[in-house]
Amino acid sequence: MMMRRLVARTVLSAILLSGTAMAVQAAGTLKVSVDSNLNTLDPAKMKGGQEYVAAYLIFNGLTVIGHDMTVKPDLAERWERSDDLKTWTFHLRKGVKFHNGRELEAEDVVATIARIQDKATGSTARVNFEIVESMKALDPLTVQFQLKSPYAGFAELFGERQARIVPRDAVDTLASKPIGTGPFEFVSFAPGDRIVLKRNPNYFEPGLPKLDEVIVRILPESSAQVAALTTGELDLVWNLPLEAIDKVKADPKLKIDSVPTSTWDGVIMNNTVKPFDDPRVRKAVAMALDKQAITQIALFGNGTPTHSPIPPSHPYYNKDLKIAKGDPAGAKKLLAEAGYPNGFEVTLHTPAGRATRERLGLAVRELLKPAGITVNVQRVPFDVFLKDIEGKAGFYIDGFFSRPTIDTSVYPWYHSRGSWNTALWSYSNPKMDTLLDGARQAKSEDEAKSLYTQVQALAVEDSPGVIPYVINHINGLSAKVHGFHSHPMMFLDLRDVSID
Amino acid sequence: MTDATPVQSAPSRGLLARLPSLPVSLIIGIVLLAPLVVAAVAGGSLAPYPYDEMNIMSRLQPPGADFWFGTDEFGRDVFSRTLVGTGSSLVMGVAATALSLLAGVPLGLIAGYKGGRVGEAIMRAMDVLMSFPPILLGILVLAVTPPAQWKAIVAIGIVYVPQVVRLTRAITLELMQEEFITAARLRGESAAYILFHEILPNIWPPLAVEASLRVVFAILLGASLSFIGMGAQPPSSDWGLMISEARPFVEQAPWIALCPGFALATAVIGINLLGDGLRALLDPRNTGAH
Amino acid sequence: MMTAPQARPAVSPVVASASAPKPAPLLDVRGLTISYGNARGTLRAASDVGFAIRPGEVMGLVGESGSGKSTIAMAILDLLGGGGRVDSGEILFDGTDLRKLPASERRALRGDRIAAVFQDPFTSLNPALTVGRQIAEPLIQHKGLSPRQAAVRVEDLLAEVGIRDPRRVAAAYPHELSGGMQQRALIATALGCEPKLLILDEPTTALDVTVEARIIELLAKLCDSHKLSALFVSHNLGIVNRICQTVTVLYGGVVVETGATGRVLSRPAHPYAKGLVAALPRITADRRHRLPSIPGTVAKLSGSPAACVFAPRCPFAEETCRSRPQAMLTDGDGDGVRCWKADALAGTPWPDEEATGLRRPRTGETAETRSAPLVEVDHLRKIYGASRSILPWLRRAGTVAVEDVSFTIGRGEVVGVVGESGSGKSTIGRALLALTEPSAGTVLFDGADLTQQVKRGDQTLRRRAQLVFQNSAASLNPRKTVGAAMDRPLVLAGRADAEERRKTIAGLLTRVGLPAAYADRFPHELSGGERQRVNIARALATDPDFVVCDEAVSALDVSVQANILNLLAELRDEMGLSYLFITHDIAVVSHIADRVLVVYGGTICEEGPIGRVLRPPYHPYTEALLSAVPRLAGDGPEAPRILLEDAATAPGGRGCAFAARCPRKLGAVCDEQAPPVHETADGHRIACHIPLATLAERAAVFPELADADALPR
Amino acid sequence: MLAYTLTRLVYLALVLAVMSVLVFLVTQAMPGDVASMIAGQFASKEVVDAIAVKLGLDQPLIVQYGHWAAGILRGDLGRSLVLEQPIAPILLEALGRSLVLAVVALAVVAVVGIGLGVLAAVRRGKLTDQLVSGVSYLGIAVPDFFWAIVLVLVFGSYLKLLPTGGYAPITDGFLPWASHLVLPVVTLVLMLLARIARLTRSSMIDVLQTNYVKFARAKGMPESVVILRHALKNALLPTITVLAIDFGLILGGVVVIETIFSYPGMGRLLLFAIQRHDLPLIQATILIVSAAYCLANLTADLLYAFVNPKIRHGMRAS
Repeated sequence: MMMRRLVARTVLSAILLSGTAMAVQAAGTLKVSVDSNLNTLDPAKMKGGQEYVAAYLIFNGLTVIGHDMTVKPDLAERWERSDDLKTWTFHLRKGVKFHNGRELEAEDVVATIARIQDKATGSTARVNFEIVESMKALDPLTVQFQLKSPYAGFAELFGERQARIVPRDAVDTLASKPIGTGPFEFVSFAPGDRIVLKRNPNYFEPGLPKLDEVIVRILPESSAQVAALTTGELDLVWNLPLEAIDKVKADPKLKIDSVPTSTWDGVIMNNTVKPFDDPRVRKAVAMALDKQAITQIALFGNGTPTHSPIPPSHPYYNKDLKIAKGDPAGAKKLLAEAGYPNGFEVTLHTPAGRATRERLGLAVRELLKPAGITVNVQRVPFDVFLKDIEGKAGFYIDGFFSRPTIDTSVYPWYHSRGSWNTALWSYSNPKMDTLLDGARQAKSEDEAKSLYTQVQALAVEDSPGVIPYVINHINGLSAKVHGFHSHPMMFLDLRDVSID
Repeated sequence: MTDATPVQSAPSRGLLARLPSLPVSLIIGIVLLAPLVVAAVAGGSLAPYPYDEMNIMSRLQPPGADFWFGTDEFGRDVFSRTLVGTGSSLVMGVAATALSLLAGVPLGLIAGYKGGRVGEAIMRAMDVLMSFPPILLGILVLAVTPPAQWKAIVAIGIVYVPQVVRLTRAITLELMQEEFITAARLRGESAAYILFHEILPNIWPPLAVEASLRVVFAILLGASLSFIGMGAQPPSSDWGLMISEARPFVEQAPWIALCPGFALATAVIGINLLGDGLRALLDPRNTGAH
Repeated sequence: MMTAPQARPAVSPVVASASAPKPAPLLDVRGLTISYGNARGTLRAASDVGFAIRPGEVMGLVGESGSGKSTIAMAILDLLGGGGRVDSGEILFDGTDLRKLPASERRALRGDRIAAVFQDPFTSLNPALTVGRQIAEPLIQHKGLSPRQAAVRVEDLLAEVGIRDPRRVAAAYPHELSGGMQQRALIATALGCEPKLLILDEPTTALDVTVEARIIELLAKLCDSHKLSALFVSHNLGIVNRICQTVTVLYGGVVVETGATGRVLSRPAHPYAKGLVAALPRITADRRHRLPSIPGTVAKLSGSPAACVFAPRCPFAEETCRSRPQAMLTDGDGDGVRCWKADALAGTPWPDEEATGLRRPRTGETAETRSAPLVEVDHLRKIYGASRSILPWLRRAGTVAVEDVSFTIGRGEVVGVVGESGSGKSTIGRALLALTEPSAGTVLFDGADLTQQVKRGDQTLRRRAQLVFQNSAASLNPRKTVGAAMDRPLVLAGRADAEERRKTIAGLLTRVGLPAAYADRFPHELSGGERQRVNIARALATDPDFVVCDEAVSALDVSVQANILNLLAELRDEMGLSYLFITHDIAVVSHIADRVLVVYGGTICEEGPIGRVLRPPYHPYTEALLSAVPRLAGDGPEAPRILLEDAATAPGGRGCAFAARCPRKLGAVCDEQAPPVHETADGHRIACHIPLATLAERAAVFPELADADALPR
Repeated sequence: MLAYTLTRLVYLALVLAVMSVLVFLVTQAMPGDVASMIAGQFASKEVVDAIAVKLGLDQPLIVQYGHWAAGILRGDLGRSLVLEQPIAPILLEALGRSLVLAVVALAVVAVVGIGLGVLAAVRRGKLTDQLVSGVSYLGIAVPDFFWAIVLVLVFGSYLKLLPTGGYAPITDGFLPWASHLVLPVVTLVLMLLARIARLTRSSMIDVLQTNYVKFARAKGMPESVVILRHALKNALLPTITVLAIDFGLILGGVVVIETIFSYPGMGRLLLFAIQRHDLPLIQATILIVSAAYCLANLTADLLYAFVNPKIRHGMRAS
């Protein structure tokens, strides 16, 4: 009887105090949330931001894109390139060990890249490495690549998310039991629930990481994430939902950390599909869209209007071009010239479950109305979106993460042979091709800057699609968390982080 | 047995004249539903603003003089949206129920009347359908094609076919035992005549009650499907979709969710009461007393 | 002995009567008025009811449905439900007015001092509890026995009510017992706390005749041995005659007559009681005569009666009867009657309709004189629930409903089928109408196989065979008017002219004694008797040759039953109809049938002209059935009753179906071999192992039939 | 009883077999395909084809079905194409979490719902009855997701008393585990309570009007005995059925509630599988969900039969 009462009381107090009780954990444990389930822990196959979070905690690349967006050594402590920009030699850091205790060797790098190149792997990074003619391990700590054509940004490619170096003898179990060289070791993964990671005691950067344990909780509901952050159940909300920013700011126990990125959303018009095959129509759409208003609607102002994937924070950004203010009258005129005096009706597809893109779609619908374009918004499940919409439909909303270099951010979309271009909006202008090819081999920053300035002007003039903004990457965290900096590539860098 | 005071027949008197003796729940139900039906029919013209008109300057406004129930994250008027959404939500319930009745009643009649292999086949098919949990069946149907509201209606309709078939069959079987059916067989009536002239009229009262409950379930299931993105599509102001879209803002702007939530509750309570009232009205045991 | 009409206190001061010093009544009900109320108004169920039951006395409370008899019983138990309430009156039990006691004290009396047994044993026992536990409950509650002590007492009680295997029955669930056993269990429950008063509410109505006889026997024995008083509520005058010392007759919630059973049933004083006694079909009655009947239907009251409640149906009614309520007139013996003309009518019997020229006497024309039989049943066999599943454990041989039955029905002949529930009698009727397909054997109707014709979709022949149902309410579609229900057969018969059909319907309604205007009424607007008339009219609409009457009068009150029986007889005479008359009531059959089949367990035990079947030699089952027929005082001496055991197992197997319950069972031969058929003169056949001569030695159950050749043939 | 159970099991197996074919065909008919899903945005046709070959998606449907069905019969539910893990452990884990939710929620619903229903029936027409009716109306009138949102708002955001999402394994300790269950359970209870209470009430009212209850009263049994021993046991039969079916429903995943509370049960697993177009996972999940649902229905019927002595004994005959 006593016992039963005791238990009852315990349960009651547990329920009432759980908010604070939740915080009782190992001192060095950081609880992070991501907003969507992870499909895989195999870096080569990763496609979503929440997966890259895991990739950067568990793995390393040969190089890494730093917080300043420049390339830095990672597993490779240094590298050389031939003058023709076609032979690249990387020297690996000595004594780096995988989580299973084996030392990293050059053969692992070769195997990793070969695997990415294999079509059956289905890695989205494959196109990046198509440029590789051959590769070989010169010795256990040296690996050399021969390129098909000169490429100045090859080292940056190893900072790409999928190009994480994996142990060549454990590739088959990467998806569920990943082994890397990163600051944290994999402990467990419960799909839909959480990933548990622990400190890698053999991590090659001395004194890092500071945390003992990282728990990545999967919490798709933004309200649940924020509530958990306020109750202390979470220490950090990665990619904080925009609508929660004010609330987190208002809470003295919480703080916001944000950074501009070159991650963008776009209004995609298929240049081969009527009526968007007419540049005047595309131009009219671009004219009618007030980018400032769209940034407000879709991002609640947490982003910056831009012309192309080159962010306004970047030195190459074309400051002389004007951001479109929304001119429905002008758009109407252009439409009339193109043969649509009464406008037209069109279906705009948006991927379901991506809130900003859905808001962008609805904003486009409203802003095009005064220009005489009737837009029907159709939400599509993401798998259907990938299969039937992307690259096929005439009019849809899409978006892309920041790339490590300006070249990788622009070339694939705007060059007529660019990998994304052919499958996105099929834009083709020889002038643009010349500009982009030139920029690839530019010998100086100034030359590159001048070329990219022209690229932006042409992108606005031709409007293969409308890129209204680049997004700020925002994290919400507890005031107890120290040493955290949001990364412009949206990586979750926890090496320096500690918690009270 | 020998009942000397014949009970006045329920259907033989005018509805209006019997108003005082109607079940209270029926009257309350009608009172609750009437404005919703008006909204469903004339929603757009009654709304103070177009349901999809955005206004960035006045987003997330609390309820006030300009916007009676506030605005959402696009600055759209929540009241107007709720009003216009009435049609979508009610149509979803009514159309899906109608569909399940349309498919279920004939199947149930045949299964009950024919019995044997045909009946067995129908019932086993229904068993298979019924072994899917309702929302799962809805999701499955919708997963085959891109979501749209009419597909949600079809999905919900299909989900409820087995229940309608089972009920119809059960009543039919019961009626088949009735002697007036035997009498019809004895005078040489055709199966069609017996089904449609003898059995069907007696099935309607329980079916009407069942249908009113089905409408409730259909509305809620429809809202649930819209909620998980498989029903009505934005910028439609279906209530379930509205509540779903309001989730991220529920703390800053609870009115976006509350307004359609209350509308939904009113509709469901209204129909429930209507069903209860109907049951009381049509139940032969309750002639007179309720 | 009775005085002139004048207002007198309603309750007779029986106790104060000096002429016959009697013990104070155990139960004395005075001025009890009960009404049921709902939103539509009130219905008076009992008005100023008074009666008394002395210690050791069993009083019958009789009346037809709606007379308020059960309501009064429930009021005594304080179990009025459904909006019923006692408006006024006293219920004195052992001198204490129960109505003045708090509810908890009344509850403490229930089951302890006052115990009850209800009509339907099937529903009175809780299906989820063992029988033993249910019997033990009041013992534990009222007598404070421990469950263990109670269990011992339960077995004693079960043994006392004649259950041979008390331990097994105590551990059984209600559905595992037969109806008779269930009713015994209920009686055992009632007896448990040794009550002073038993309330028996139609305790045998739901049971088969042979079971009923045994239960009545048991109750009579128990009341006698335990010196119990009882209130016996029943509609069955014969049963009341058997068990009650006094009887109170109710009509429309009003006591119309009370007195010693023998006197009331042999010399009823009130016109209603006269009619009730007269309308009862009797085996011994001259079946060439119509049954006397009471016209009209039972009245219902909403307030205090303003006139004699029976006046609208009373053939002796005068203007006075309709203008003022009647007072109870009592004499010193406790006899009372609520009719100012009672003395004047003392010698007047209920009017015989033939005498008043309302009905034609039946012509003595015989059916068998005509040509070939209309219906020929040859080795009919019907098995229900047989299953040939692919799953071995689902394969079932099925239940035999009808086992190898052969008989014929001549044109214009009425063949009765008598049997208890489960005897297969209804199945025979349905097979004859092609409503169920025989498992084996053939049914020829007018020389053609009806089943095959219907299967082929040919409905013409079928329309010549119709059915009148037991449940007059269920046999009419509640959503169709009477006219619409009768219109369809005419349409199907190809009668295109709507006006002509309307006339035909009016004619048919008139023929069955209903106003033609009834065509526009809905079934629920009619009384039970009227609905049964509509049923008959509808059956006639197809112009049939043959009608199966399946318990067609069983659900009707006695006064109405007589009406319908008369109508059926008339129709047969006028239209030359043949009937298959299915019933459990051998008295009813004897009144209408030319020939009788006695069925048991799906087989025919005895068959023959009614006059032969009612006289020895009897099949043992027929003999038991006949001996179980209750009789009124004055109908002649009661024969010794043959009481059958409760059926332990369902009939079936190779032997005689009746073997398990047969009081004259010879031995293993009865179980193992099908009985041989003895045939005597006039097509009288008996299927029994006992030699005919031995059977013929038995005394007649109705000796008056044996000598007086009251029956033709 | 045994024969009945056997028959029902055979039916169940047949239903599941038919369903497996259906599920297989329907999933095949889904737009989008797993190979392009794995290949990602703008993969070329060769890449997609290569993946398809690797996964065996190029084989005829009947062969694919055969492999799949044979695997299931061996207890092998296959591998998730997206998660690249065997499905069985993932599914079992999700099923276990759904089971926890189902058991806790139904325990609360059963106790509270039956209690309220009996109370309302006994006090029929009185204030208590109307209160119970009113509360139960509220429960069914407002959709579960609305309740969920309100609960998150009140307990998570304003009061900060309870975690509003996720799941804590029991290994984290009892308190975190229990506290994560509170809100989803309360939502489920609100959703299911009304039906149970109303059903119990109406069947209780029916039973209270039966002859055996009248007879129990005629035996002088106190009202508490009449209600609890005589009436309740019989009145509970339909309630038990509905409870068991609800159990199957929760076990099969309450998609909406699991979504709002980020509860990693069967519902979210299924939604995940559908969104990622992971056919083997979809098929396995649907099959298991349906099997759980069917089993719950079967259990309901068997329980009904077992509690009801009339059916328990009479089963062979029917």
